[in-house]
Amino acid sequence: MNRLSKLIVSAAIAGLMSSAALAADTIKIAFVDPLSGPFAATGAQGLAQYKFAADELVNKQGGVLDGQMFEIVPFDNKISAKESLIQLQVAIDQGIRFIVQGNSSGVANAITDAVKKHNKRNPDKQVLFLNYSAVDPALTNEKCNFWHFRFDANADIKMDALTDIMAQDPDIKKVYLIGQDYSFGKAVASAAVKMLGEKRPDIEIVGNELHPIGKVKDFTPYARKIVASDADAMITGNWGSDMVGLGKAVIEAGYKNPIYTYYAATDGITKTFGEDGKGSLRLVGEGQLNPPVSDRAIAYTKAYKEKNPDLDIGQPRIANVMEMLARAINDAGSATDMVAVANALEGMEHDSIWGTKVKMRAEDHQAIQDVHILAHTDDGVTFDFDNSGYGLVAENTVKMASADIPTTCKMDRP
Amino acid sequence: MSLIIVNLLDGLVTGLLLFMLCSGLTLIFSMMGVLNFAHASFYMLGAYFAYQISTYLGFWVGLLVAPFVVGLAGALVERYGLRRVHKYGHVPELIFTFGLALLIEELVQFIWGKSQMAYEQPPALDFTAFAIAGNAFPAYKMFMIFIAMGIFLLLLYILTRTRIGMIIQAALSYPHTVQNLGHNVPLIFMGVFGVGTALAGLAGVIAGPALGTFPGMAFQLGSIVFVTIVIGGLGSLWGALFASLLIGWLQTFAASYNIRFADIFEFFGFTPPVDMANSALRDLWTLTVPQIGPILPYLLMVAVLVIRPQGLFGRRET
Amino acid sequence: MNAPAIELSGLCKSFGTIEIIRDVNLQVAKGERHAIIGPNGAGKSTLFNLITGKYTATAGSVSLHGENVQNLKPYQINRRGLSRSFQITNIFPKMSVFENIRCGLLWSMGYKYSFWTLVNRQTKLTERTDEILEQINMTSRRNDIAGVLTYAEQRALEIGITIAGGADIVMLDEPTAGMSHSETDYIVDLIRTVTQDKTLVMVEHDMGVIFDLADRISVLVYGQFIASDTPAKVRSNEKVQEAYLGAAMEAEH
Amino acid sequence: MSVVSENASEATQSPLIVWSQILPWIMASVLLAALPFVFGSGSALTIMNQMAITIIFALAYNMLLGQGGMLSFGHAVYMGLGGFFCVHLMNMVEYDNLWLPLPFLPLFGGLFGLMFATIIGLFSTRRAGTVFAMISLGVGELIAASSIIVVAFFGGEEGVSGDRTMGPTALGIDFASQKEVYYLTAFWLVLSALAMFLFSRTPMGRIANAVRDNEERAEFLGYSQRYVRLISFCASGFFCGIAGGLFAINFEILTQENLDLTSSGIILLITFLGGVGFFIGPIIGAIVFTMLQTVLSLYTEIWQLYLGVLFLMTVMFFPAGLTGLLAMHSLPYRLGKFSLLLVPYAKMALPALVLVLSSASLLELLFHARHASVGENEMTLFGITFDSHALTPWIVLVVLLVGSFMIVKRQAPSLYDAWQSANHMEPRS
Repeated sequence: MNRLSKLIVSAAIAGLMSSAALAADTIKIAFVDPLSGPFAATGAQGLAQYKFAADELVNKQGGVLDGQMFEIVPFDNKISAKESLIQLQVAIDQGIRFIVQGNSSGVANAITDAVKKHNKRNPDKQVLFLNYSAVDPALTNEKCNFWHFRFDANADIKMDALTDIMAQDPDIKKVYLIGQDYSFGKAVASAAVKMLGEKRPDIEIVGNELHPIGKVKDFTPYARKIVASDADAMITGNWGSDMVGLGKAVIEAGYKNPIYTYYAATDGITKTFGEDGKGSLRLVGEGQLNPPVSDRAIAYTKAYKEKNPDLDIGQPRIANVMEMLARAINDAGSATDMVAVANALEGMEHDSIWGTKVKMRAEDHQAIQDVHILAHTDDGVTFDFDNSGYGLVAENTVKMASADIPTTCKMDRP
Repeated sequence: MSLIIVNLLDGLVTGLLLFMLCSGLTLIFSMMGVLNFAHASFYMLGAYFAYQISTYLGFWVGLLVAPFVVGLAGALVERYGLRRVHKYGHVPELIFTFGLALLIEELVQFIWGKSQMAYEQPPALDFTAFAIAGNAFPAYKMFMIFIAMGIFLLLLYILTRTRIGMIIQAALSYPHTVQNLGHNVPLIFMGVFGVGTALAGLAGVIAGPALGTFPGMAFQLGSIVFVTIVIGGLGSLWGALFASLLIGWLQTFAASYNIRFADIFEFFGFTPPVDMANSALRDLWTLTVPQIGPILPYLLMVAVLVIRPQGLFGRRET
Repeated sequence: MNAPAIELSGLCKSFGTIEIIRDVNLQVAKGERHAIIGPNGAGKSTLFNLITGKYTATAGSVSLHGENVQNLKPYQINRRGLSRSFQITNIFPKMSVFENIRCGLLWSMGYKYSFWTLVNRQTKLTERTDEILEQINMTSRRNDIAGVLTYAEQRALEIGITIAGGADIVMLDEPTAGMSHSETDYIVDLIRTVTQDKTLVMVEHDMGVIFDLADRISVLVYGQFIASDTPAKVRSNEKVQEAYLGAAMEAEH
Repeated sequence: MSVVSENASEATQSPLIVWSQILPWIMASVLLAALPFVFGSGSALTIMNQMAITIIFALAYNMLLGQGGMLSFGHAVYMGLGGFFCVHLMNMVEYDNLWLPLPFLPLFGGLFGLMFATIIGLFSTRRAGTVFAMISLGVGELIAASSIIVVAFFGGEEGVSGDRTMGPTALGIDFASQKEVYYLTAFWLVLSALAMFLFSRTPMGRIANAVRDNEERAEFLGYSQRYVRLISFCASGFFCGIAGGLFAINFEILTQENLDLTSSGIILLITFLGGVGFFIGPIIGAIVFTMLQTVLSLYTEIWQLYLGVLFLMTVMFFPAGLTGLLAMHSLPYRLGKFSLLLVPYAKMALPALVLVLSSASLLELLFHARHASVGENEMTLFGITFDSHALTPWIVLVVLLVGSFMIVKRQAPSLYDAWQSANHMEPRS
């Protein structure tokens, strides 16, 4: 009997939740990313940027279509594939048709797969997946699908840009590759080997290794090897505490040359590196905050920092996601016909607030844009990170990086 | 050769740090029979408290004060939480500490947020002590070694030269008899738990700047502490020391040398699959030792438990 | 088959450097009620644990019905027809009295590890359990949780569990320890009824109980038997008087 | 109090059908069949499926912890491995023309879980207690770590995904809709739960309890404690594998998180929260936990903090779990004195509710004040929107908190007295 009543109570709550009324005057966008657990900091940063971008770039401009506003609805996926799929289902039930997600390529893979199946099985309730951060190249190559759009440069594009810049530096003779032992770490390493081999066959790869992800407490032994190898530069795809641990250990062990990274800023990382990272730490990525590209960018960033003094614009592309989605909805004339919106997004060329042109390549739904090499420093920093005085300053720029690199994507169009 | 010396030193730092956690855990387990799952959480609290104190009063005050605060927190947890659960038996006690670990992580995030804290080593120690073949050995690591050694000697002194040490030693060997000696057992329990957690806190205070201060730091270290004392033998301080150093060096050396599994397999006469990309065993063939370094302790523990369930130095059946 | 029920030859056991059992030889005939007595620390419980497979001997051998059971596990020895009780009450405190007895029956009634039959459907099992409950006078406590029984009841239950499996050798470790006189009488009667036609080996301190029950008595002092004979002869044995009985009498009165 | 002997009273006679035993199962089945007509939305079905899977997993876990007394810290691997195996089977159905109707898939997951549990159990069940717990932790960590290394089987970080609709269909059911999957899951739930329930009533199940309570005694009754533990362990592995297979069908993807220590820890938490001493304990635990995880997290970011507090409170005050709390009321009910409790409960209900809600609100307020964006001072709690930086809400909440605490404290003795008299048994005549 207890079992019965328990079931009824719980089911009643489930019903409450699913019958949540949906207002027709807003266009809801589901933000599916970690808001609790170890990666919650990154998720919270993304959410704040989305809310700000939706308000500032869309709603204050009068919204889309006949004045419909964007509303960001957060869903905590706890960086778990399973939870993401549950929350995706909840979002779809609430009538949400746009899904944004970025943290973890594993989750992105699960979502893109689920969205594909959902759209096939429920043609009347199709949804779009706007991926703003997951950079696994497969998502726009062998695993590409019509409903997925990527706004960040993928790992291969970033490596292409990075190796372009490195190839121009004659002082680099030995390179050390180290990364986390999973798909992204492996993708970075193999892309680096391949591209350096093409562009600068004379560069010697003095180390190429993977370490278990999130399990190394002390990176000193790795740092010793890197110092002992006499590398002129090192490349790592590490993020989170693996990035901090590795970076600090290497610098502490006496390494002075550049450390090229993908993710080594904000979320306390910039502050933690501080003075130590100056001169060696470099990021490859899109979006140039320093020096500011335009008054509009300055105003936007300033307004954001006023609203969120403890947060940073760590993912500048989020502004592009909002602006481009708004344009696509207007072009399509509908926020419910996903095929039309997707078709409008395909091939769209957009002038970003960050000064670059962003082209959503139609063949694979990969955004092509300028990619920068950004130095961690306190010189010439208008907008710092973590309120530390340190920030990222663009050193080099590769215009429309990898625009000519082919994709293996064979897109199935409805 | 010079790299081996550097590795030995690095491994010593890791091992001694581990020992500071293990010694407290061993004390608690020996006296109270509780495997404190939240031990690493007190280590994390140590780092966060010290960080908070250091932002106002500097590193050195944090170093002195934070372990006491952690120990006090530990004593309170014992007094108002663990003692209540004690009567239900060991499994609920273990599960209590398991829940406590979850709660502490949530509380830390609630208070300090989810980002990495900028907890830094003091400027006075921010220099290179010496360098061996280009590999710098930071002064802070020397400092860590000294502190850990100091704690070890202090523990040794207390355990072998003082009356309270005698009681504790008696409890290590004969856990049931101490109660009969007329000692205030609840007070001793509270004290031991406090001291044990304070040791963990101290480890956190000095490890925070070196290994990072973030909400995941307890989880990262949590189970490895168990593994260490299980390998060493539950209830054995010398076993804890031996296992800590063993694991410190094991992990350091495993990460330092890129031994490929393919070489090992070929040494034993296996031939690599012709079509590597499609072989079901491709992952094994491309594996290197650093990739599996951090899981070696678990492998070691399972092996030890299967062969010698009481651990390397343990006398008691668990 | 005239092999003795239990035969110990040259049995030794040391813990570290301390010898607890030193070259013990003993034969217990089928159907005999044999008591082992001795001062505290003489090694009686150790001897029990050696016979029942809890400890392995350092040297010597243990045979049951002529079969060497050295190095067998307790459960294997039990399956060869030996059952025991413990000095400290050893029952299943969270289960009902009925279930305690039933657990004692499961193996002997051939259920082994089966997970395809439901215990409640086994009429014979239930009947047999109730018979034993009747035998130990605990039918009225049938559905009570064993942990809430009185001490004497728990001891009786333990004897019930011990004999439930129908073992032909029953070993009882101080069955009356810590009991009042009336309780002791109750247990002695119980032992007498339930061990009819069985071989009984018991350790006991209460001399009354021993002289009441035992056919033969062995006296263990410092890990060695100093006498092994009928109660009357043991009582009059000078060595026993000197080494043990006198001291024991003094200590107990 | 914590463990109630399961069939003390019902073992008297054994007619073929005991309605009092069968009725709950029939009712549960009818309820499960009816639920989608009430909660038919995709997310409700997804959550119910998730619940059903967790229930099977938690019941299987409790075969170890509750029935067998073995504390495992790495039990997710058996469910995870069963799930991975099933996804691979699903892909073989899709690409290699393997003929395997989807409804049978969980069985194969179970068999794989059983196989793996047998391998591990052969050495891990040799001892109980801490040694077993630590080996389970070590094995769990090893499998979780190798799941990233051995990409061929585990698919690395992305995991392995499949498509459940590619198998042979019957009666036009291709399992594309959530509802079809729900009924499949519900069928397996009833089947597995029934099987596990009956297992506890077999000689093996009873002796597993005996070994849990007193392994030495069981050994002297002819049972090898090691085999008993091994068989329990294997049976548990089998049902974990079934849960894994259902997971594969529901989510069509398995990733590393299905194996990791967090998942293993969660199932321990669920089982203990529900109550390890009762068969329905894990069921209640799984339902409550899934609701907290999927629903509460929609409303608050600090749901894990509440979960942690709830869990610790349970361990400290109700070690028999939520079910134990309910079971405590069976004595007053049987004594016919339940009515004695109604008034004190009613008096306590409101202040207790206010106490809980106001402390939660204070936490939310604190959290909002600390972590929300500047200018976003507005927050909404229970439909009331207010400024988290103003003094009023703080004062209101503190007053509510202190006030309700005082009332609760004042009511406590009378509740305690009522409880005592409701549980007071008349001396036996």
